[in-house]
Amino acid sequence: MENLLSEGVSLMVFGMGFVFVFLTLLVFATSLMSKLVVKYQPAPEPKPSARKAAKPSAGTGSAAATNDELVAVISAAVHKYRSR
Amino acid sequence: MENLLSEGVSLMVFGMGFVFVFLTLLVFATSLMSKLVVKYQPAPEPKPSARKAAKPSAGTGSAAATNDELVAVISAAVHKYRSR
Amino acid sequence: MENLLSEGVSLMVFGMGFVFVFLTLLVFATSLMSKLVVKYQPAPEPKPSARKAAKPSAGTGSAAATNDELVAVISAAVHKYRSR
Amino acid sequence: MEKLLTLLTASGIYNISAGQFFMILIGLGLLFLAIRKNFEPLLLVPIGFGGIMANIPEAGLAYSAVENAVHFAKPEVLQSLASVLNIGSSDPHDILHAYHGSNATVHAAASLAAQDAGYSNGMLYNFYLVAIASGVAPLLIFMGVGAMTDFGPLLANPKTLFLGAAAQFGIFATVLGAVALTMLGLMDFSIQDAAAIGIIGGADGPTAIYVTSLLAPQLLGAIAVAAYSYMALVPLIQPPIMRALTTEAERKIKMSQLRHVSKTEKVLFPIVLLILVALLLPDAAPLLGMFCFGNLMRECGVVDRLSDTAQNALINIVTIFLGLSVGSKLSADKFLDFQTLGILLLGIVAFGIGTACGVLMAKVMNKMAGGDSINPLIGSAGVSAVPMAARVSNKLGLEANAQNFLLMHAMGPNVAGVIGSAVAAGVMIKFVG
Amino acid sequence: MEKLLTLLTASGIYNISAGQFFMILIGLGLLFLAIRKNFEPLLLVPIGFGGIMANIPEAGLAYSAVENAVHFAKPEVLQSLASVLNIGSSDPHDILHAYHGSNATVHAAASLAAQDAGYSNGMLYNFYLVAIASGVAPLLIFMGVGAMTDFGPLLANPKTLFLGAAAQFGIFATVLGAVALTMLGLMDFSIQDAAAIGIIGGADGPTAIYVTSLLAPQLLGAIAVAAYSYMALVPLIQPPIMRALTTEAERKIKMSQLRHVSKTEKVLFPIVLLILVALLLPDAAPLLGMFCFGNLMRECGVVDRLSDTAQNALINIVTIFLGLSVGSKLSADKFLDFQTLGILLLGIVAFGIGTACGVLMAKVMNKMAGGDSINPLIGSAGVSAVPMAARVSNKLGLEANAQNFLLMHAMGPNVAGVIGSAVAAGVMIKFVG
Amino acid sequence: MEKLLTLLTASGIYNISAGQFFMILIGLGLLFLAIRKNFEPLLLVPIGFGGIMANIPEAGLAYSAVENAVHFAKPEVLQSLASVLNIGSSDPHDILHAYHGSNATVHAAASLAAQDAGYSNGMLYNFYLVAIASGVAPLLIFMGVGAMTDFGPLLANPKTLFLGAAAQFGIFATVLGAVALTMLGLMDFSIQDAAAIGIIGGADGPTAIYVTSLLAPQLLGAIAVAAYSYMALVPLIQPPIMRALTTEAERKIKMSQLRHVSKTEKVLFPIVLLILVALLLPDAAPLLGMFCFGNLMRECGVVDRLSDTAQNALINIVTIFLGLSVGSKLSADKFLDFQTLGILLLGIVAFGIGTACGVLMAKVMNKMAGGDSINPLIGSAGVSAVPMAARVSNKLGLEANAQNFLLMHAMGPNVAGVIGSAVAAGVMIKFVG
Ligand code: NA
Ligand code: NA
Ligand code: NA
Repeated sequence: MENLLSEGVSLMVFGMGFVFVFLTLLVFATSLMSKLVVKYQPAPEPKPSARKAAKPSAGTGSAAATNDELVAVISAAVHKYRSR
Repeated sequence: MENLLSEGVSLMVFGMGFVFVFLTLLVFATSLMSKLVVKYQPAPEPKPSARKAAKPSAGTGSAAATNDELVAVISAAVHKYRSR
Repeated sequence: MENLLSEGVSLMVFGMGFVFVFLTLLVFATSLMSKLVVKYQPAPEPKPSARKAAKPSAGTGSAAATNDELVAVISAAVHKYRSR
Repeated sequence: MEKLLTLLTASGIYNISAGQFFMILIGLGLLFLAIRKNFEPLLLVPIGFGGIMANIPEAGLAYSAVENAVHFAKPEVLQSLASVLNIGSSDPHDILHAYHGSNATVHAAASLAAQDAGYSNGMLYNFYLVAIASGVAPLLIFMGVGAMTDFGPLLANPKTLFLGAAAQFGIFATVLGAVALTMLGLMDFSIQDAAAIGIIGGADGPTAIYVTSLLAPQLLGAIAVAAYSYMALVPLIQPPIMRALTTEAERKIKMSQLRHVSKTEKVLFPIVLLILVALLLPDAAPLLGMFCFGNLMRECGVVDRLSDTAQNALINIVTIFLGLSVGSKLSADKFLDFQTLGILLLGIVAFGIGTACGVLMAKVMNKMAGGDSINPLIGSAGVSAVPMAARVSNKLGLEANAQNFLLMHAMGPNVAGVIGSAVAAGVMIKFVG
Repeated sequence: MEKLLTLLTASGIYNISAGQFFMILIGLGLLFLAIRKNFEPLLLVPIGFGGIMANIPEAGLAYSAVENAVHFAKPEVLQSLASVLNIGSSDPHDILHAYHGSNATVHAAASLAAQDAGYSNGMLYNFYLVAIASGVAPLLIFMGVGAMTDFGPLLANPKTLFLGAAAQFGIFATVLGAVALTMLGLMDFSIQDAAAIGIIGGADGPTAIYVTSLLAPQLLGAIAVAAYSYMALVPLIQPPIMRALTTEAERKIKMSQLRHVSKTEKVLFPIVLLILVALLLPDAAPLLGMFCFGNLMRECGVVDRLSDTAQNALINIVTIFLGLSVGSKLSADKFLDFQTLGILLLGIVAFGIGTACGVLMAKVMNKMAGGDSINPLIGSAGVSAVPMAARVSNKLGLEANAQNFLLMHAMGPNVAGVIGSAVAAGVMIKFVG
Repeated sequence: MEKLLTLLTASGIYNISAGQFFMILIGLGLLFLAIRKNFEPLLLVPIGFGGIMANIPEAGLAYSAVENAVHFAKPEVLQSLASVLNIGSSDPHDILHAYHGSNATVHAAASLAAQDAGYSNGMLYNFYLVAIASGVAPLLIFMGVGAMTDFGPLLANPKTLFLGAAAQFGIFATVLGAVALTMLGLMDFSIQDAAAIGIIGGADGPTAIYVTSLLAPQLLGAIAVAAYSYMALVPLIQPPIMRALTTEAERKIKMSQLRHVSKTEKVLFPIVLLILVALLLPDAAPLLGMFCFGNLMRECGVVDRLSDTAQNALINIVTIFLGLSVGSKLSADKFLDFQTLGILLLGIVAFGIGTACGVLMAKVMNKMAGGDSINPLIGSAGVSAVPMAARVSNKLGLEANAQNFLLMHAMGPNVAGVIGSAVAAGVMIKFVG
């Protein structure tokens, strides 16, 4: 019984303490990271087009068609809808 | 052999009987349910808008964006399609 | 050691040989298949509409609605997008 | 040189048996029916392809680790398996026989012994274990089907449930037929086999697979192929029977428009059904429970993302594995059997009797209701085979009277047939499982 | 005739116990709350339905093979189980007790013995094994939630992490509450039970399920139901506490617009968080690791198809199985217990204390920052319950000042609360796991 | 106070080893390459992240239950493991050595013993068991890739299959290279290791993972990372080799437009391929069977919902787990080895030789065909690395002649390369598996 109480209390003390320590460190780490990013990378988006363009290759086999297919499917659907 | 036949016959009799009993009870239960619903809830759709609005919250984390994102994706696709 | 070398060499010889044999046979089989298809089936697409029409039935239960639902969802999205 | 010999003697063409060759042809035939004739392609394409893969000589894709070990028959491996199985003989046939008859504890030990010797389960065998032996795949398909099913027409006219009941007579008549064939000495079916064969008459693929995996797993290939093939043949099987049992006047009967069914009724129906199952037939609880769960997700309107996944991504994934797993049971030694012919014969009889009973029941109900309010053509839809059977009813109705649209009226008995065969499945599992 | 008797004596209505009847009512109640009152329907619909299925008499859907074998209590089966479990008595209760207390080796042997006797795991029990006992389902949900979470507002104002920390006091206060109830002799909770109950205060469903499955699996049903119910009740629970602890002037404080957060910061944040977890609290690594992984997939912009699947098909599939599995723990003998009332009581206290601590912390931070830059209403969002709690903050802000939009400001503490409770979970697993 | 000490001594920062630190850096490096340099991000993001998680100190996410038990090294647990493994010493190293060398039966018993002591498999280890050790993940990816592949260009010009054959020489030359390094005493590779390393030259991720998981699972991390990295580097590796081996005139050769390929041919091709596999090389049946199945679903036109799921939801789900599972093998003791450098070196040699052989074969074919109909640049596409290698061919063609579009012509050898390396994989599994 006594044991249960002491376990409960120490769980509360250390648990809550640790949560605060952890999140405090996260505040520091995040702030530092943000400062470094803002300092070394003023441009907002480095070559987004390049990123997009290279996305589709998937292991073996091209996943490339996916996006275009989506557009095609939707176009067809839209067409069907309009031609009613 | 005799045993197999008697098993087959009793499976047929009791099986078919049970199917009828079950579905008959289901007819009664369904009819009763429908009557009660029609009686106590004459309005066809109680606050459908409220239902829709509250749908997206998902455990932790917001699934809320999903619908809007769908619309955005489709809009973009439509736009792409039209601007060809 | 000697054993490893001989294993490696024979793996290379037989492996590469087999790959060539296999793909050579595939060239023949494919060419034959294509010739037969071109010979016996000059029309490009036998009843594509029939195929489409029969697609939706799924085990028990109708998957039939799926396509129409897609169109409906997209139509709604398009409508929402246009009416902004 | 030795390597070349290894490659040759391990090749398929060197090892293929007549049975395997024939089963590959059957697999190709199923693909042809599925792709060119549109025989339930969602299942028959994976089943046919799985059947071909299962019969690739030496690949052992459909074999368990023990079966693969026995196939290669190294004396020391056979010896170790015999000792695990606790039999004196290390003859391959005796080992396989003891293995298939062993209980779960010995089965697990034999499997580990085969793995110790370097053998493993084939890919398709693993799919079968996970998808069918565990029972999960048919249940998830039932959930997806529930999420696709609109009970509106049934709720508008609950009496059509009787048509769904009557059409299940095909199931039980077929059980008796299988028993009769055995009594005549033509076949050798146990009562479990007979029950599993009967369920073909339920015209419901996942129910047939679920019941068969519980009662007669060795017949799974033949029964699943028969069930899906005949479901695809419904437009050919049913019309002659329907025409023979109805008069031109009956076929012309126009049915009054269905009443509007409120959202609340649709939400409550799966719950009412579940409770009835809970109270009366717990053995049908897995099948009908998942079916009701899928339907509740569909109708409740607050979990649309779950319902959507159940109807699409999830059911598609499960269908792929279910089909391949069923295909894995198309092995020569099990399928190329005189029994398979019996199953195919009994299956079509089951469809015929079910159709006839549904139509006759509809005639009786029409008579009792005054003779001009229920078109007997909707009775045949009670076999299920959703939505094909309802379309057949509609087509014959239109033939008789170009203004007679029976589709919605036939959807009631059609989904009632799904419930009816799941109930029948529960009864059979209870009695002979 | 005998068959008829079998059918009758095996029916649910003949066998239903008061507990099962009552639990079915509770399942129906959960469905009502989910469908009509929108109580977290994505989880409570499957939980409620699973709860009903778990209590279908004789179906044994939520039982393991051994539990099913014991339920039917054939003497020879009990005898064989007793011998495997190495106990003298073959009394059903003794067997179950020994089985639940057995180690992994004996557990596996008992399971095989039950299967030898022809019993098998119920469907829901299998779902539970695969989804929850393995730990995978909550982790995949966390991955999906990570892929849905935008850390932008948190990154714009990292100090809001303190609010997410403060609100976790509800967790630990509740642990002490559970201990106190035990000390007073009112309940009988172990420290593991107390920790699992406390996590309800984390207001985070998957975290609660993950921790409970590790520390106190027998309480899973009650704790999951409490966690999701109270999350749904956040709009009722929080406002009075928030009003009581803040002045009108504080509630009117307008916060300055958040700065723009660059893509690179968003990509780096999950990596920074993961490394901090790796260095400080490895026990939180599964939960927070999967969370960070999901978020990285979302933000990195090069794996959109994976992120999309994690947010949709995959999380939906997992949600279905997680919900049914939790429902399987709503069995009468475990849920209809005095302890459940204690859990429900402690859970709401946990929510209240967490809310209060978040608000008080925000007041302190506001004071330290000069008194007019941080609206204390955003503190309550630190409990998590994303995005409900942030919406509540926004609503109360608008009440005080119609131009005061707090939503984005409250999203920072809101997602911080998710991290905070996952850290708390890690601490508890470390200390009492 | 004692708790504080526990927390500290169990923290990652207290326990991190140099190897773990270094591997976390490597994981971060892979993420950088994937996200900023677009190195096959779909695989390298999960692999990199999994690698970091696998090296979190004390978390044991990539360890089995036995490995976790040994890590914490409680004397009584070590004793019990030693007794299960039937060894005299209870030294951790001896136990791990015996465990890794144990057969399936003992392995299972040791695993249960570790669980009895309260240890469990790490999350990533479970993912590895389910996704890779079972063999299923690479096969499902192959199915999805099959469903994404258009064999039209190959069918229009089947002779390009020879290019896909020639480029596989890189695989076998690398096997010999690995053997040579071992003969020179620089490395210590078995013939199985050499075969697995060679398959990197197949430029096909799932094939490499499948073969390595069967032949040399301990090298999985290094081989998978090398395979995907070099596939991403194809645009850098191939052009110099292609330029060196071709003349300006050859690069200018325009190829005639491909003929139209009918739907029927596309439907029949996967069936023809499957039958050839069945007849000649059953060991390639799992890989090529699933590939053909995916392609048949794509082309047959009657199971579009299955094909769509195979290409999207299913392949995405499997990719997530496959990547994390591969990452779990990036543990310090296995990856930070001199052998890994050898693997990286041999891998790039394999790519180079494969490219060169493809180009040379194309030159020969061009000569034999009269010298102006086959552009040798399409030969390099035979290594596979779909569709990157075909794009490289196209780019170099455009450089030589701005009107010279080789993309569709290069797609033929490109997909032929996939078939070729799967056949090579089958041969290696047959000979050294
Ligand atoms: Na039916
Ligand atoms: Na929280
Ligand atoms: Na290749």
